[in-house]
Formats: sequence, C-alpha cells, structure tokens
Amino acid sequence: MEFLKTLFDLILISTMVWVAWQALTARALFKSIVLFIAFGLLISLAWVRLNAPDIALAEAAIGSGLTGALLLSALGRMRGMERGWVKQTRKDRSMKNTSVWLQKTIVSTPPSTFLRGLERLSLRILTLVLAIILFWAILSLPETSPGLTEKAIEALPNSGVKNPVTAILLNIRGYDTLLEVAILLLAAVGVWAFSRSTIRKFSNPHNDILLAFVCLILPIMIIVSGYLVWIGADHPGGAFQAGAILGSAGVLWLLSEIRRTDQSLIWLQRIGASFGLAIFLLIALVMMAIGSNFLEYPPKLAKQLILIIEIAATISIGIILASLFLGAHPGSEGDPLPVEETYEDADNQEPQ
Amino acid sequence: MLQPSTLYSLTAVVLFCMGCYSLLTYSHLLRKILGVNVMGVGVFMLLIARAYAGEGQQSDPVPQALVLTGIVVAVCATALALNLAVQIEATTHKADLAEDEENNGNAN
Amino acid sequence: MQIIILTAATLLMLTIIAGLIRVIRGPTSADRMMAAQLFGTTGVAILLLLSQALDTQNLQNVALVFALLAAIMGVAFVRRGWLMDRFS
Amino acid sequence: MGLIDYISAFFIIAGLVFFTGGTVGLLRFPDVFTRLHALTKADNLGLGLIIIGLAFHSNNPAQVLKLLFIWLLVLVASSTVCYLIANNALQHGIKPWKK
Repeated sequence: MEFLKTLFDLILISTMVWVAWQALTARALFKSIVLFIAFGLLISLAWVRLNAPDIALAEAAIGSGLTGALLLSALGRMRGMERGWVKQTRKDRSMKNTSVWLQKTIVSTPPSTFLRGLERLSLRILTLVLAIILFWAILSLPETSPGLTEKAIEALPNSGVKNPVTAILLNIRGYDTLLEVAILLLAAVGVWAFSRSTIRKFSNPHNDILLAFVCLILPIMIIVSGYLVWIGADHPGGAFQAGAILGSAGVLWLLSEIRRTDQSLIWLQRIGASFGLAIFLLIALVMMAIGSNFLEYPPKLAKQLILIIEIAATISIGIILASLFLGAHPGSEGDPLPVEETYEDADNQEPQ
Repeated sequence: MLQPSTLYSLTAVVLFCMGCYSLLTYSHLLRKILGVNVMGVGVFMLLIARAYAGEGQQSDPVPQALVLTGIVVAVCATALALNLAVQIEATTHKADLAEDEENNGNAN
Repeated sequence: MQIIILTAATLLMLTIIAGLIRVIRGPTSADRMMAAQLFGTTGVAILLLLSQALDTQNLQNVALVFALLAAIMGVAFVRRGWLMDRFS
Repeated sequence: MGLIDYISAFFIIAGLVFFTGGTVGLLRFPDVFTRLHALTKADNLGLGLIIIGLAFHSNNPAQVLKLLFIWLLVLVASSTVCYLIANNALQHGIKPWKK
C-alpha cells in the first residue's frame, strides 16, 4: 500500500516537473500553453494527494478552465495581428517587420551571441546554487512543524462554521480576505483602465451545437457554484471556489457570444464587481457600531453573516474574473472592426 | 526520507527554480508570465507540503487558507499581466520588453 | 481492493504521460488540444479512484468541478486560439 | 474480498482497458479525426466503467447519483468539444486521412 502510494507520488512528481520544463521551454507558444494547462491538472492532483481538498477545488476551477482560456485568448489576440482578425493600429507595417515580429512572437529564439551565452551560463549556475541552498534548507527543517492547527481547531466552535479553512478565511483572518477581494477589484480596475487603447474583437461563426451546450451547462455551473458556497461551511468549498466556477461560467458565456455585450452592461458589471467588497465592509462597520471590533462577528450571528459575505464575494469574484477575461468594458472596444460580421444569427436567438 | 511532505517540498524547490530561470532567460512576455506562474506554484506547493500532517490527519488550515487566496490573486495578476502584454504587443508590435536597440532595432 | 484501485490510478497517470507525448509531438494544434481534453476525462477518473483509495468523499466535488469545466478550454481554443502550428 | 469487490474490480479493470485503448489510439492513429474518434469514445466508456465499479462501493444513493452525474457531464462536454475541434479542423483545411 505505502509502496504504491509512493510510486504514485513519484510518477506524479516527475511528470509535473517534466511538463513544467516542457511548458517553459517549448519552441511554439501554443504548445507551451497546452502543456501549462496539463500542468494545472497535475497540480490539482498533487493538492488532492497532500490532503488539501479546498485548494484542489480552487485549482480545478481555475487551472483547468480560467487560466487556459485567458492564455489562449491572449495568444489569439497577439497572433490576431498576423491573421487580420484584429485591426492593425499601424497601417504601414512592412512585410519585413512582420516577419521579424513573427519570428519574435511565435518562435522567440534568443540571439545567440557569445555574451548571451555567457549570460545564460551564469544564470544557470546561479539558479543551480539557489536550488542547492533551498534543498539544503528544506532537508534541514524539522520533520513536523508545530503549526497553527491546534489553535485553529480551538477557535473553530466560535467561528460559526465547521470547515477550518473557511473559518480562517472569513472569520479568524478576515483582514486577509477583505484585502484580497479589494485586490481582485483593483485588478479589474487596472484592466478597465486600458479598455480604450486597443481594439480587439474576435469574429466567430455562429454555432448551434455550441449554443445548445452552453444553454445546458450554464445553469448547472451556477447551481454547482451555489452548492459549493453552501457546503463551504462544513466541507471543502466556499466563496473562492464558487466564484471561480461562476467566473468560468461567465467566460463560457462570453465565448459563446449568445448575446453581444454592450454598453448597458457596464453599470451592472461595475456594481457586481464591487458588491462583495461593499457588503464585506458594510457588515464589518455595522458590527463595529454594535460594539464588536472591526471584522469580528458575534458567535451567534457568525454563521449567517459569513454566508451573506460569501454569497456577495462569490458574485463579485465571478464577475471580476469574467471581466478580466473580457479585458475591457463591454461595448467600449472603440471603432468597429473591418471583419466579417457574424452576429446576425446570434442576435435573433437571444434567450429569455 | 520519502515522506510525501519532504518529497513535495523538494519538487516545490525544483519548480520554483525552473520558473525563476525561465523568467530571467526568455524575453517573450507570455513566457515570462508562464515562468512567474510556475514559480508561484512552487511557493504554494512548499506551503501545502509543509502543512501536510500525514494521512487522515487534519492538515494545518492556515497555510491552506493563504494558498487559497494566493491562487485566486495569482490568476487575477496573470490576467492583468496578459492584458498588459497584449497592449504592449499591440502598440509596439513586439511581444517583449525593449532592451537595447542593437538586438531588435530593426523591428521599428 | 485498495491495491487494485491505487494501481489503476497509477496506470491512468501513465496514460496521461502518453497523452503528453501527443501534446509534444503535435503535429497540429488540434492534436495538442485534443490530448489536453483527454486529461480532463482521465483526471476525473483518477480523482474518483483516489477519493476511494484515500477515503475522502470530498474529492468527488473536485471531480465534479473538473467535469463541469472540462469543456471551457476546448471552447476557448476553438473560438480564440485556433492556428495551425506552422512554427513548431 | 467479497463478491462485490470482485465485480467492482472487474469493472475498474475493464475501464482501464478502454482507457489504454484510447491512449494507444491517440498515439498510433494517423490523423486528427481518427484520434478524436479513439479518444472520445474509448475514454468516456472507460470512465463510465470505472464509475460503475466505484459505485458498488458506495453505500449512499446520493453519492451514486453524483457519480453518474459526473459521467453525464463528461459525456456532454467531451462530445461537444470533439465536434467543435473536428469541425474546426475541417474548416481550417485539415484533410481526413485516406488509405
């Protein structure tokens, strides 16, 4: 038994390292990205093996769906220039420049001068030294660290939930989570800040089977996301995992182009993205007014308050992740594109 | 020696160093972003491997909560970085940060 | 029984490695993407087997999330990233 | 090992056989379409068999339903993606293999 588990570990670890190496060094970027996606899957198996189901859930939602979609979309946008999908900002680009650019973008071989070689060699040696130092540091660590498990378990009955990870995230270390939701909002604001500078839009043929699939799977995604929030109190799950699934649902919706995103959605998006932070702060301030400390919840109300915060945070995280994928305000892509318009069919088939 | 905790901690170091090396070596922005991500996975894995207390035992929940927030922040940072990379590429027609003019002077 | 389940999980890891060979060899981007799709299915199977072997029912939810989101990458690929790998 | 264990082991091993078949197909078949065909069919059947095998161990009907639901989701997702990839491959000019 133990032997088999160790064998599984060894295979998993060596595959992980191999895939990561291939992903980082593959010559074609598309290959790198697909390998990186596979790497995400292996990582979530590793989390499972290390008895961290909360993290495995988040990784399964983010690593297998969102990261892949983000990377593929970014690559598509970068290559879109070459394929004429995306309006070129500089019209007088000569063919020679294009080929230089292509070489740089797609193959990206570094120039092989002597100096470069020396630089690489020294980098390799430095990385190796770093690895050896870190190896030594880890091997000299004590077998078991005292950790905070006991303290966390002790504080659990007063936190209002039974899953220790959720208790730490939303009650015991609420500051971290509050600031994290703020950071997510900040990332979205950062992306919105560029929304006018470039023009990128994809034109895709309308596809009935994809639409049917999306109509089938979107409601299931939303239900599963609600389910994960709900069980997050007692079992692995919670706002982040559920938010990641909601975000993936948003990404799928955007990819299917069921409905063209337009200006009217901007306000909804803005309110939705800041909703979680607002509710989080509001509850903290109300509790302060009642007489608790900032982000301290009375044990009797804790369960309900945590659930409210989690639901708000889930919605916000979902909307933020989907808008990060969109990369701009809906409908603010600037000038219309000189590409074949393919939305006619989709517009006639709006759900509702 | 072959405790899962030690095994995965050492893997974490390998991943971190690989990500670091490729972050420093490659000039293409997407590759740099991938490198940072792999480094991040290394850090997460070290935290989780140290939190692992053996089969059937409760792992330390504090590092788990840290990593959980870390993963979500990492994907947001990746999205922001990818957006920046696409913007850089769209305005300069180069997918890497301009360094010295001798190396890629003819691209403009 | 545990032994059979763990062996099965280990063997499925080996099929993932075989799939990785296809990702690396290509030749078209469709091949690479399809192999990545295989990992979704195999990953669900490994997770379910592990949830039996490590005796944690919570892992079923991880498998559920995997199954739910397996399609997104394929859809993103078809809608956004399609390109023949001319340079690979 | 009781009878249930034998039946369950049988299904899991049968599932493994199909997974292996799918992987061999992925490695050996000549073009995108044949590989897709090998993958989506064999692997989904393999997953189904493994799920049946595991369902024998579960003593909770809700869990069995969840397992079946997972299988259904994988079936829907992989058949859709299979169609999308094949359709796009055709549109982008990949010719089906002929002997």
